[in-house]
Amino acid sequence: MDKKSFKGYLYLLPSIIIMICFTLYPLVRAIIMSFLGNYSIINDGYTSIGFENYQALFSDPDFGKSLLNTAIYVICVVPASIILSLLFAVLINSCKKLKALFQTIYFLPYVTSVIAIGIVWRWMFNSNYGLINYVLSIFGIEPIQWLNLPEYAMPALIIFAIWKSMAFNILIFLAGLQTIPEDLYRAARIDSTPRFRVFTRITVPSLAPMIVYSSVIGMIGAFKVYNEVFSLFQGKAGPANSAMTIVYYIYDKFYNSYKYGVAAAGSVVLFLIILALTQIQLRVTGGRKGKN
Amino acid sequence: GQSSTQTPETTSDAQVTEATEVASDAATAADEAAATKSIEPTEITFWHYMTGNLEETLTALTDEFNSTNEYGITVTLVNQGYASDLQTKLQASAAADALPDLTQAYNNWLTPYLDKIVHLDDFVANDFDNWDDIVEAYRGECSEFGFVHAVPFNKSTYVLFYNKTLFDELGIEAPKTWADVEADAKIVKDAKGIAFIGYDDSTGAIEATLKQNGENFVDETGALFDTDGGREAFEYLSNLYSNGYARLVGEDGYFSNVISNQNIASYVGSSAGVSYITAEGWELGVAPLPGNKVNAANMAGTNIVMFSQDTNKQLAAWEYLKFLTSTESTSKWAVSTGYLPVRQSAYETAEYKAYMEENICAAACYEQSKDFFYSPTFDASNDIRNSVSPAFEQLVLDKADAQTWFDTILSTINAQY
Amino acid sequence: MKNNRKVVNIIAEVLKYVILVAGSVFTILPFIWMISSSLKTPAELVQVPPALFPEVPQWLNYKSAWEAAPFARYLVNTIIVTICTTAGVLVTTVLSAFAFSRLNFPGKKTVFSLFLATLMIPGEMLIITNYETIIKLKWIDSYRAMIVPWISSAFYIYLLTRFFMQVPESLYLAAKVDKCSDFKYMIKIMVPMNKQAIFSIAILNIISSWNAFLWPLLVTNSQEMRVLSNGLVRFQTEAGSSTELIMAASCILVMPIIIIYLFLRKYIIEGVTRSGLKG
Amino acid sequence: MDIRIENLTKTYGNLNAVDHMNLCIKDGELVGLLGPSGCGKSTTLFMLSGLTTPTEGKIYFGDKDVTSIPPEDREIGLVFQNYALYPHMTVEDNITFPLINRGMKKAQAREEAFEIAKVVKIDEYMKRRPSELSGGQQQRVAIARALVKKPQVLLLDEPLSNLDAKLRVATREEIRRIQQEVKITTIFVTHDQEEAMSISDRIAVMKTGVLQQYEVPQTMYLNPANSFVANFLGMPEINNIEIDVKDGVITANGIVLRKGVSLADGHYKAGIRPESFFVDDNGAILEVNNIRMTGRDLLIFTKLGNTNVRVLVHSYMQVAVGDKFGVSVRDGHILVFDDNEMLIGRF
Amino acid sequence: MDIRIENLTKTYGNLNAVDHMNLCIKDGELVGLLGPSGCGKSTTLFMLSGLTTPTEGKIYFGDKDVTSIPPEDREIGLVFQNYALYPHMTVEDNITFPLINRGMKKAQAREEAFEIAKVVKIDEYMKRRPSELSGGQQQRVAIARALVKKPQVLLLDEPLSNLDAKLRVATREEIRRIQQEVKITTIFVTHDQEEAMSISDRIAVMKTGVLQQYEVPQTMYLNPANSFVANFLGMPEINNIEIDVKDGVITANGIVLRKGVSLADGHYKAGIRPESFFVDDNGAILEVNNIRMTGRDLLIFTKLGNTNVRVLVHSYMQVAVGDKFGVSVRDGHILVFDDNEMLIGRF
Ligand SMILES: Nc1ncnc2c1ncn2[C@@H]1O[C@H](COP(=O)(O)OP(=O)(O)OP(=O)(O)O)[C@@H](O)[C@H]1O
Ligand SMILES: Nc1ncnc2c1ncn2[C@@H]1O[C@H](COP(=O)(O)OP(=O)(O)OP(=O)(O)O)[C@@H](O)[C@H]1O
Ligand SMILES: [Mg+2]
Ligand SMILES: [Mg+2]
Repeated sequence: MDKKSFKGYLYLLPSIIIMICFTLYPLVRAIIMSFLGNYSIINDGYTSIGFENYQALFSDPDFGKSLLNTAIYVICVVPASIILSLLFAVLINSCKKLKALFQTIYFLPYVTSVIAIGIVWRWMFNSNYGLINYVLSIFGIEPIQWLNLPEYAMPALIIFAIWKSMAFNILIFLAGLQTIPEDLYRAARIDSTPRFRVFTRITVPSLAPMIVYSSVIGMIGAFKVYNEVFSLFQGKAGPANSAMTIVYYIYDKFYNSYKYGVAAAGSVVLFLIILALTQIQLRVTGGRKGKN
Repeated sequence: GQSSTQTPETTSDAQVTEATEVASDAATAADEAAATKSIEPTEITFWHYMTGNLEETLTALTDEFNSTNEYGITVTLVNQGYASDLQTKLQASAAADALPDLTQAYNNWLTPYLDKIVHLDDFVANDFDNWDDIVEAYRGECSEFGFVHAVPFNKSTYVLFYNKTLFDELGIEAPKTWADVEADAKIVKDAKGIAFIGYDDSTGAIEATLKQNGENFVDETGALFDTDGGREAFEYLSNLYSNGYARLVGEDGYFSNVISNQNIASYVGSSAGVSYITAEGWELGVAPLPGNKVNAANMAGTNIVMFSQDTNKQLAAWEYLKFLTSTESTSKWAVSTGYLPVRQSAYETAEYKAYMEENICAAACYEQSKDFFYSPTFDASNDIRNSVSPAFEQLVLDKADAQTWFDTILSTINAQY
Repeated sequence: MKNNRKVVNIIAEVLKYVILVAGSVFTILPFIWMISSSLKTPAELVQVPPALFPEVPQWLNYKSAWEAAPFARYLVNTIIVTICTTAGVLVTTVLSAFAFSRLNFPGKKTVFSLFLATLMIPGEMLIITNYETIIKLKWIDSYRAMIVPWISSAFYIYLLTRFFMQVPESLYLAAKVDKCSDFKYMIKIMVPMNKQAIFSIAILNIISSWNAFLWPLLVTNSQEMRVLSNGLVRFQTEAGSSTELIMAASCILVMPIIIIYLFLRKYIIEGVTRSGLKG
Repeated sequence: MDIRIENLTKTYGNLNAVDHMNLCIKDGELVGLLGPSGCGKSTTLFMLSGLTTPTEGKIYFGDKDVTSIPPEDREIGLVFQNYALYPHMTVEDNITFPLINRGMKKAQAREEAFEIAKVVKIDEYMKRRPSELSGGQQQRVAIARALVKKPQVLLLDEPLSNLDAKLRVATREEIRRIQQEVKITTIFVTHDQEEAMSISDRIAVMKTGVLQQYEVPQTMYLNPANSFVANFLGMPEINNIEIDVKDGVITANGIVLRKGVSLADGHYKAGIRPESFFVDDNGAILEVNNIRMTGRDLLIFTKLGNTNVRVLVHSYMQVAVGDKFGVSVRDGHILVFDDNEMLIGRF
Repeated sequence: MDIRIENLTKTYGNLNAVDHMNLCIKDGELVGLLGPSGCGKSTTLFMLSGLTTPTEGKIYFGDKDVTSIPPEDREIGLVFQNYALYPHMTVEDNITFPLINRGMKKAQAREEAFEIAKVVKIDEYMKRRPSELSGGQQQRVAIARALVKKPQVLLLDEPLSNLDAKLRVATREEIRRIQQEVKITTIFVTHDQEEAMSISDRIAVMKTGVLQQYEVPQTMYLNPANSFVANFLGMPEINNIEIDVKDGVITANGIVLRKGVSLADGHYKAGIRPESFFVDDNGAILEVNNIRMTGRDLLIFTKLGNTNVRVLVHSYMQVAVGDKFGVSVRDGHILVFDDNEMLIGRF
């Protein structure tokens, strides 16, 4: 096999070229930027080299708040979304006749314009005539000021985000479900396996690669949450910035405050956090990866 | 951030030096223009974010210029999406050295690349029809970086929109002073249980309130309102909110939606937003902002900035700018878009007068045009805007007292330098 | 006891459909809302409480939306960009995923981690640098600029690698014995066996490139090069927006995707078989 | 549990994989299901297990019509032809899986799994994944998984095909033992007739979906219902010859095979098993064309007139190609068939 | 093409799946590879095919060291134990796949595929997917796929395990024919000794990764190198007994089995195949404990002293449980082993 050992790179070549030009190069530039004081992207000027940006970052209470919010967001959204998506994917997959219909319906949110989604969810969360408060009122719960009060901004965002990420996960899981050999289900039926156990012991382990994928990608995506905030709170970070997330912070620093260095430092911090967590995640889940 | 306070001066010094060099180039071009006035046919790109009716009007004006100018200048309009998209694209283009010849821009977009802007002082001095005719506040805004960096274009102001039907019913008039506001608000609150007033732009509200009390908000040295007048202003705001006379827009997004549904009696918003108010079953009234010691009203909207490096193009672009800011063009623009004319003389044209007759909003704007002020732009100004608004919201939600208002806003601002 | 089980099964079945239908309603609500809003008058849009359906459908909204911008031209551009990008993505993704899942080469793990790492930086940070690159390449205002940077995605590569790793090793071995080159194995075995996953990637990419907004706006300057999503902003200003027109335009924007989705889905799913492998 | 199959049919497209099958299996019996590849054996088992819905017909377990009862409620054990092990579980988990499904405690399940694993000799592999096992080891895991739950009905689809002869015998004996101990009604698909013969209470032979004969093994061997069964059973294969009967004398290509039979004169098809011949110097004299050693026997290829015939003799007989030797057919070992290939008599 | 295996070893963890194996196969020979389940047969084939890299040792095809040559360059045909058919391709595509990979025209490939499909009798299923075939049909597709390319080396891993006896014989004959026609060096893993015996030029027997004996079939059967081989070959299994030799007389539990042998006095292990006995009224008198019919033979369970012994007799012998009968052992059929279980003589 030795003589072919570099053949793999031939296959990777197109991707690698694109990646280097359009991801790695800007990434490296961003990392460098983060160490330059008062860097200006316009003329590449800077006044110092060092950790100034990082100091600025960590002394900014807004950044701390955005870190905390993002952490809460990730912890709530990723597992919930995966569990729900898995459930729905399996339910859809088990329908014989209406499968195609459900599959299409559950996919629709993914194609629907972000603006529409934002508007509808704002309506659903509306304190006076929103659907959610209406449902809650059936259970005798007082109307909640989802979008008006800081303490409900994150919960609202999280609910919205779980819903929004489900279409993607369902799509992936449905694709994954098709690769599970029918025989396993046959064997499970013969073994009189209760439905739930079929789910936990056959479906979930067989889908493990997709679940790992979804959780890794979901986590990366959740850490980078920005659009959801933007569309739910109409371009703001929630009442009194209560739903400020890291990328929102970075974006703001970059495009509105022109603090390129600080924004870059924020990105690097974010990058490192995600890197560390995905590594842990892959270690943990990779341990029980079985080959065919 | 505290740590970054030391260094910016060095950069801006450097920028100023460079900018001066560019300025001398421009001066030559302008001198030439005055002397010879020969311009080669050329194409000028103009980036904007105007859409719909605004874009149509702009296109019509530009077509007119393209077909009538004697030099064979063609101006190409390029729509660059939303204002924020244009901002991003300008920033990227500045970095890539690919700026357009002309663009719409807010002053606060420009700080990172001030040195790329063509200085227009000489053009204004040598080849402009009565610069003083331009509304004073606009002129000030267009030269706040120490040189004339832009000419005003789509300008608007903050006015008070109110539910005239409701006012009439309760027998109140549009408030002229803070005291009126408080009095009217009590009546409305007692009668209808709804808030009286709201502000689309909360930082702007603080700034205007201070101005109305004869105080200033901030400049590049820091907050300026640590005075008795300043405290009074916050007392006023604090009272409005804690008494429920004023409210936040919250989930409705824009007060135009709130007033459309008659959930508020009046609000302060941009005159450009009048078309988004749906007055069904009630009548809309527009009034100048109420004042206290003095009257003062925020203005809004962009100016046009020039980046062309080529002398000929600069001359050509200047021809276009002169055209756009002419009395005739600006009144045409104003009439069909609802923006404000940039020239005092435009208010006097028959065309615009007729327009004001039937357009209450324009009339209100005109009425307060002498009271316009603009927000100064400096390194921390964006951060101040961005951090004051959430702080404002938090204060409202906390029903904070005047002292807390004052302290919080002050410390929030000081943290940005 | 068995009867109990039967009852439980029936209840489970019913419950399943109840959940699915409830979920469906919840899921398509935005979609329905989008359509119904596109047919409302401005007054109906802000009405309290909101009505799910307009009293009189305002079909004119569509006309206005369509005429607000040269959408026909935008459509052509969008199609060109979407097709090229998606084709490119599929090619690079299949190639890379295959390399990562079946080939051995030094540094594989490192390269893979690097690919994954590129996903972890917020894209907002990269845009300006990439714009500069496009300017330096003199690609501004061209299809290339809109396509090339997007024809490779670590996101999809990672996904497909996962799927490829699911294919039993024994098929790879069988193919090798059958004198099948790696490349051919990829084309003839891996790709057809993972049709469903590749379809998913295609559809995900079609959607994202169809909806791409900021990048096309940045790298183009002329109306002739703009794409559909750029047309959507025409109904919004700083001071407010014409929601009904935005919604109409959004519908115009997503309809082709839904049609493509339904079409591709039918075509591709039909070909999918479960593997009847021993062991 | 008795099993009764009535008119069972499964159609794929226009192919009847199983064609109006009727069968009764008594409680605790072990039935060997035999037939050529593709004759519908697996399909029959799949229908019995409930995994495949019959196109037509009914299945009764005891008195109960189970035709529309799902597999999980049928209390069956099934060894799949392709094993269908759970690839992500260890051998132990694979085996304990059905037990834990029935709510057995983990510890006890593990114990039982270990017991059964010892029976099929895979106890040392309990912690491995199926992919780390050899083919035969996987198959044994599949057997263990089916046996461990001591089902009411056990369906085995070629469960021993990948085992070596010794293990095969040992395993089938164990299956037989457990089956008899627990009285599990069992259907055992195999392509190995010797296997079927040696452990089955009864044998069912199928051909292209149609049940040909259902009998006690020895009877079926000696008394096949038709030419197909005669041909199918027995290895080396039966010799198919054409015979003429005249005045009670059976001749094949003019060579006399038997005298004094009571059969109408005429031309018939007949079958004689290779081992039905015995060396007899007074018999027909044939020439050795070829010899093949098959373990303990010698298979002699020769010609009866111009019909090729295989004769089986003990391997200690010393013969060489070209030698002549005399043979006769044992009494009652000439199977005579009618035009429809049905057996009409043994002479 | 000659195949030479030198010191071939494959280690999984601390298990030697194949252990320092040495083997030479002559060009065009067919070697049967036998051994208990899990002894390393598949592993050996995988190493020969290049799909598994040996931990140690070398493989030569002809004079060429192919140890590190990838499978696609080895010109081999391989039938996998689990078939490994391409599930998304029709039978036809599966079979033509290797041909088209070598650049053959589609039309011609199809023709050749059809030819070979006819040989293994799957020509009517050409348009089906593997999942629509029975187990045996799938296996035949796998055989067709390996044969169709007429490889230089053919490796078959239990290729007939799911076929019924008749088809099995027919198919193996066809494999043998093609193999001899094209002179393909072939290794044939099977658990069926009769099969191995009947078509192999030589047989290799393995045990837990170690090659035990490599010999011509008949020789191996009659002259096993050790007790393991003796036990492994032959069905029903050989009888393992303990014998005492005193003054040239072999006794087992006091019963005289042979006289006048030249073997040192002592206690030995010995093996006697069930069919090595013959009915001899002058021989030892034994009692029938049990009888089992195995097709054409009767297997009698009896006791030689207190050692259980199986004796095979022709099925026409009339015996019943409890009957007594006399047997002797054929000359040279008592296999005597030393303490290391190696054969020391046949008496
Ligand atoms: N991937 C693996 N990891 C660990 N052990 C393995 C692996 N593959 C095979 N083995 C072990 O190696 C030994 C030899 O396996 P191999 O598949 O060669 O046996 P085999 O002779 O083909 O058996 P069978 O007749 O059952 O197919 C077995 O004990 C098996 O458990
Ligand atoms: N899903 C299917 N679609 C079409 N035909 C099928 C399908 N499954 C099986 N068949 C056909 O039905 C017939 C019976 O198949 P079955 O699997 O029952 O055979 P079998 O007796 O088990 O054979 P084997 O001994 O080879 O396993 C075969 O001819 C097969 O090709
Ligand atoms: Mg079968
Ligand atoms: Mg094997």
